[in-house]
Amino acid sequence: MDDVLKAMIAVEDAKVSFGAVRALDGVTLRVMPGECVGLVGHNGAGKSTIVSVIDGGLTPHEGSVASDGERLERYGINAARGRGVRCVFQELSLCPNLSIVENTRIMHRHLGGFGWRRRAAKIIERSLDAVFPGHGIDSGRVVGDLSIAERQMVEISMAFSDAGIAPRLVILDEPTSSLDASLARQMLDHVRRFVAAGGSVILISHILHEILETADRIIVMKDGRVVAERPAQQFDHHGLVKAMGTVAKEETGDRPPRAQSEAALVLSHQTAGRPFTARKGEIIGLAGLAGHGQTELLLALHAAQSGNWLPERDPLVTFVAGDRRLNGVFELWSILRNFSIASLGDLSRRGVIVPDEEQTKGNDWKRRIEIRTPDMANPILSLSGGNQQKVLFARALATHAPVVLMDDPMRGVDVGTKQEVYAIIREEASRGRTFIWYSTEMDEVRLCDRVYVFREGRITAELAGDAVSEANIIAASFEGVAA
Amino acid sequence: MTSLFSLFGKPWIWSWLAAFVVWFLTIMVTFGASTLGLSQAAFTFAAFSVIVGIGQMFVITLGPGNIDLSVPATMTLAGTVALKLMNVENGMILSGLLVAIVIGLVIGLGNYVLIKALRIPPIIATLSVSFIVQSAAIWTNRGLRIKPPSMLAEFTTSTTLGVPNVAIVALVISLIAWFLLEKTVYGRWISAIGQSMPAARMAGIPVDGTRFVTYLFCAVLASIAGYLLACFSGGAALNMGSEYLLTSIAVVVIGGTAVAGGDSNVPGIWGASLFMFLVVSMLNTYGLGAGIRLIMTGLIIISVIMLAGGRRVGMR
Amino acid sequence: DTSGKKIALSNNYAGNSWRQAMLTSWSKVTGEAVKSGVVAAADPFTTAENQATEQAAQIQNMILQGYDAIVLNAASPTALNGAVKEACDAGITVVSFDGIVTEPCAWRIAVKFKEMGRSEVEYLSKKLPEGGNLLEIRGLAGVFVDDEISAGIHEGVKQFPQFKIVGSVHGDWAQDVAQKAVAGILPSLPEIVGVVTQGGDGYGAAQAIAATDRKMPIIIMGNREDELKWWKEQKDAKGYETMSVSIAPGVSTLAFWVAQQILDGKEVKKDLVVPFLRIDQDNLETNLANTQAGGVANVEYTQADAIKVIESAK
Amino acid sequence: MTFRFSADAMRLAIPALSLTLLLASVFWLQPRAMSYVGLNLLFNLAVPIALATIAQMLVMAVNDLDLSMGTFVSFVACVSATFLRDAPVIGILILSGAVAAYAALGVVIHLRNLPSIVVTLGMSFVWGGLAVLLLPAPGGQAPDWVRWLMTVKPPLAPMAIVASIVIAAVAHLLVMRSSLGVLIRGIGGNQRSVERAGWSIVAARAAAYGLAGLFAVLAGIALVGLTTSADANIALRYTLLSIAGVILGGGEFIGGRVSPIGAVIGALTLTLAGSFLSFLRISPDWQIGAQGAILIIVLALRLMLNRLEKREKRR
Ligand SMILES: Nc1ncnc2c1ncn2[C@@H]1O[C@H](COP(=O)(O)OP(=O)(O)OP(=O)(O)O)[C@@H](O)[C@H]1O
Ligand SMILES: Nc1ncnc2c1ncn2[C@@H]1O[C@H](COP(=O)(O)OP(=O)(O)OP(=O)(O)O)[C@@H](O)[C@H]1O
Ligand SMILES: [Mg+2]
Ligand SMILES: [Mg+2]
Repeated sequence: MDDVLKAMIAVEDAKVSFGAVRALDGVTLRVMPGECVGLVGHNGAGKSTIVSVIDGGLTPHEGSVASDGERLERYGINAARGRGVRCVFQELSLCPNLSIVENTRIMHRHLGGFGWRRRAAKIIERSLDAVFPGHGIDSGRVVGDLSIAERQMVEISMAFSDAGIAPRLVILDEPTSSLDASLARQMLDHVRRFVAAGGSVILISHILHEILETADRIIVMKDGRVVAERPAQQFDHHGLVKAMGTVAKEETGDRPPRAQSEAALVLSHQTAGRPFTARKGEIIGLAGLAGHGQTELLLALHAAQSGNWLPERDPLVTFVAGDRRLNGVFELWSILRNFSIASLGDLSRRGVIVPDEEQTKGNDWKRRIEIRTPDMANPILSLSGGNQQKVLFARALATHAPVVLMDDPMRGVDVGTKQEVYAIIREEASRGRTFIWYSTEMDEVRLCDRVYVFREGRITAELAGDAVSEANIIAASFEGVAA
Repeated sequence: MTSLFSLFGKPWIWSWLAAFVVWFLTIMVTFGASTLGLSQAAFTFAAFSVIVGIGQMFVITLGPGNIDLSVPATMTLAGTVALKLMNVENGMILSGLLVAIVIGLVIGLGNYVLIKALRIPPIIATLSVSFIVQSAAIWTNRGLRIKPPSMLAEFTTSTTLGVPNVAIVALVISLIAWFLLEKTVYGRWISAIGQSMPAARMAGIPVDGTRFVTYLFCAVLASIAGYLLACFSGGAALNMGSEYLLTSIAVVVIGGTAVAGGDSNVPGIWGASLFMFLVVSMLNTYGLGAGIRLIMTGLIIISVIMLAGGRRVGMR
Repeated sequence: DTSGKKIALSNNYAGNSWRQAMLTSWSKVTGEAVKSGVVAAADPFTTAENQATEQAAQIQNMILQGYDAIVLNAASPTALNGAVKEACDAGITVVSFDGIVTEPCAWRIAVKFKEMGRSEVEYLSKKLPEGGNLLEIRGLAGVFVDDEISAGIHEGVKQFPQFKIVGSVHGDWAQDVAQKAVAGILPSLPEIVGVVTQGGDGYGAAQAIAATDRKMPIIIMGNREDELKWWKEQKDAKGYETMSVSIAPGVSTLAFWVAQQILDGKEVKKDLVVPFLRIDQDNLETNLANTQAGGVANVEYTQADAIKVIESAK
Repeated sequence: MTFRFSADAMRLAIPALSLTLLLASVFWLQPRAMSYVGLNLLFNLAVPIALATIAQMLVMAVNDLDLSMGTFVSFVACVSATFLRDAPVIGILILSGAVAAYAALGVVIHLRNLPSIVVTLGMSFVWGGLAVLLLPAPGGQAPDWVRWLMTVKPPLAPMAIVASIVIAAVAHLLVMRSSLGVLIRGIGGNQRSVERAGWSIVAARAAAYGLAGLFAVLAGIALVGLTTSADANIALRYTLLSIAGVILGGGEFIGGRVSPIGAVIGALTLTLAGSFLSFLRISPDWQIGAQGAILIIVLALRLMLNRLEKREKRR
């Protein structure tokens, strides 16, 4: 109880769901003054969600937030900021059309009044100098003109800047994803200084050594729950990974060793790094840290193989989207129409759709991939996320395109369904289909015959057969990163 | 009961309901004596709005920002050139129609070339094209009103079994449009593009080809409407299409087609076209002035969008 | 001597046959005047859109271009006053016609639009002494000419109270719009004996009425060739009688000569009146024969005509 | 530190360059324009257009589009030529009400997530109807102080130039320098992050629309000052002119990338383009088409320069 009184922020038993997705399933978390808490967990574990709860952007459906021993009833963004809570979000959250100074103005609501520009410039420059000495960023520049790394530096400095209300808790959600090693070092050093001066930090990162050496205490999340919480010294790299549940899981689906090299080449592509090739019947994995060029390669492969002007009778590639909202579902349509859109060529005669064939094929796949709906005519949005994803799978598999591109397609798909889909993929591959599969999940990558590892937009390694292992992939992903 | 309820879920029902109410209010002035006359007139004039409205609907279905402002100029040019070419000879009727269609194709091509090659927003691209087309219409015959061939004039102004011939033409075009939208691959494609262009690309739809064909289709429908209207009103005038700029957009919006794209419906266009004609007739019948008429039109458009829309992220 | 003078025509709209005829007359008459050295130049300018703001800019450009006189068909009787004043201040002669301006420094060649409207009702009172119901077709809402003619018509109805206006629609001076508006209101109207119009809309009304089984009322026409032709057909078939009245597009040439006379140093009154061009049952054929197919009945003026008009105003 | 063009400076350089080019060719065609009176004549009708362009720009800054600008300015002109002269108090009340209506539109569009294009299309009928009710026939008269303001002859530079500079300066201060301006542009740039910083988006959008209404009101008053009287259709063209002006001035439809100085330059360019065309003495038949051609040419130029800018950035 003592802890609660002293805690800079204390979240009790927070529950948050987005529709059917339980993003947080009763999370209790405390951050003390003068402490850096490391937060780790697999993709979709709920890390960003708990961040939103702490920074006031999201009100938990159950549970409470307390600060300095006082339970906060009407906790919102402004209350959080008033208490000195600052956040660096996972995705870029500066206004690209504004200058750095103007962004500073947006971030600090109370900075107004005559001469704010001068003051804002001073504030952000002081902070930039403190966090990244020798940064060389002119505060008058427009954010859109900055490189990704510079933007991230500005965002981090923005969070540590002091415009009247001093920052007391700074939340860093994957802050180093675009920084090189020396800049990351500078930032982590600043975190230590900030903590030493009595501030609190929550540090989220998939780069485990950063967490291990910077955090005082490490919290491991899995599926919306906290599964482990210990002082940092009690963890080592292996222990952390184990706690995250990645290794502990049993070997899913043994990959029968297959000789592939003699199969016909179906696709090749020149990239910045090693050349990319795909053979008939192969399952090819694209691995590496998220956002290092895997999706771009898939988009490029798709663009190179599909026409924009004329309909193609026999497309070579088909695509399973991972970002359902952006380039997956057609929200106004029924499940059936969402399913059939990519294979209309086969379901029509002279451009006229044959409804019976569409219906039959739809029901066929509904059964085959177990889309849980009473009627394929229901709107697509009536399905749970996982089921929507199954429809996208069915859409791609129902075409006769020999190559299937998959852009991290298992987001939000539950374990049972995953196993079903894995089985289908293996079966289709054995019939000669090629799968090119970007995944952020190690289990899935290990299902592949061959894996390309990406770093900073280029292919840095190619692993095949038994070399496809977690250790090798991680090693290749971090190649060139000084620890 | 449930079928009645589901009827109210249809986006087009509101325009039909509104048209019916206005129709009823208008015929009640003469205690029903004007029923036949008013209905015939309504279907006759709605026909033109329906034809241009369908073209505009296809374009709007393509998604946020897609709109064709060259419709009025296209109507004028097609009408002027076709009538000049036919020169009151019945034998030239088909050639006239063909020329009108070719004009539509050329203008549609121009529109899409500007949109695609210069990346100009459709609203500005089609506006620029419309200025040039308008000049071309002036240049071709300096506004002289040439009469349509007698057979064509006769056809456009008479009725078959009490139904105006132009309404029959519009009905046929509507059926074709409905068939295209509901039954063909092309219809699926434009709807998909309107809902999400990236998703449509990833689903393997030839996005540029589809959009191009749609702009062509809109311009061709506008030119056919211009051809018919010129024959119906006894000659092409240089200001012939100007009315149809706002009308073509308004009937689409009031008809329940989503302005954010992806969702279109043909029956709504009819309801809205009838409504737009009848509301003017009603306000004229009740002796209300132009000012009130305009204000009511505006308020109706806003109310319809408030009733029907507001659920999806709109076009900004 | 005006052989060194330059005259410009500022026109706000080219989108109908009347304006096109006006421009054609202008080119024809001034072309000859330029060739024979009466004036140095007579250039026509039309704005892209029918907007007073654009025309004001156009007039300002003409000031810069150094024209000695501007002949003006104005988009608005008042909204150009600012630009016209500037032209006057720059020593430029401004002659407005058809769409006249109220700025006192400009000359006005006015058509008595009010009288035109009134005369329509007067004509009807002669043809139909016992009176009856009338349908009024108006022009474009918010425009000066529309208001004037309509006021004249209402004045006429007051003068001949046996008539009653039972319906009024806006036809925007366009056949197709008039046709649509008339067709919409017609079913709800009682029997009508006459249609009073503003020009450019009579044929549309006739088409709309012909589509019903009503008896054809007397439709006042507006001198368009298609109207006259229809009238002729009806006249030959069943002795249909009406009259047609409008302002002749050639009035632009009168304005040109007036401007030339002013530049020549003649004393000219600021307000001149031109008669509207009226076609009656007996001179229908001659007028029709003189009218270009698809055009408007027209009169072009000579320098002598202009001098006569100027003299008679004194 | 090396000097380098920021995107903002580039955005401004392109329109300024095209204005200079156009002005040079106008001077060449018509040397008389190169004088105090000449400049005033060339540019004074650009003043209301510039104000309307700023209004449109404010709406575009929050990623919306106003299709009722022209009818609204016409309506304001009608009010100014009638009430504002005869009963100033009522006139001011009506105009304040109109500005409030604009702010309310912003709120409704945001709260109900409506497409701004359709709502403002509807409003264009409403404003047009009100204008026709107010002035069924052209007429009214500009208040004397407005007339004085628009015909004043300041020393050194003509009114049109001084007014353009003042408008550009005020709008620049408001949109580019003030906190409110930053907030409004921030919404266009990244609404989510502005929201996360604790701002009320609804209030900011209402402010953007309200300010747009205010500038549009000023445009109407300025217009009446130049024309001396009003009619219901007087400014219909301003809708498209204002959009084109913003685009020409380097603004963009989305992303909150706008430039007030550029917008004023854009308005001046459009006005000058009209004069240029009339000095060229194009055949009357093609005078309308030439306007379309000029729009296309200028936008094509913009695309070319954008490409250059991108290449510059990649280096
Ligand atoms: N706005 C939202 N709507 C619906 N579902 C959401 C939303 N935001 C998050 N989720 C879901 O909530 C779960 C937790 O997401 P969260 O972003 O917290 O994960 P995370 O731990 O930050 O993952 P990552 O490491 O990939 O950033 C995920 O399943 C995600 O899909
Ligand atoms: N808005 C809705 N309208 C109609 N039916 C719905 C809606 N939301 C969910 N359902 C239905 O309720 C059922 C259960 O949905 P739920 O999202 O819990 O799926 P689930 O069993 O958890 O599957 P998944 O593994 O995909 O998450 C499904 O059949 C779904 O179609
Ligand atoms: Mg579920
Ligand atoms: Mg996250």
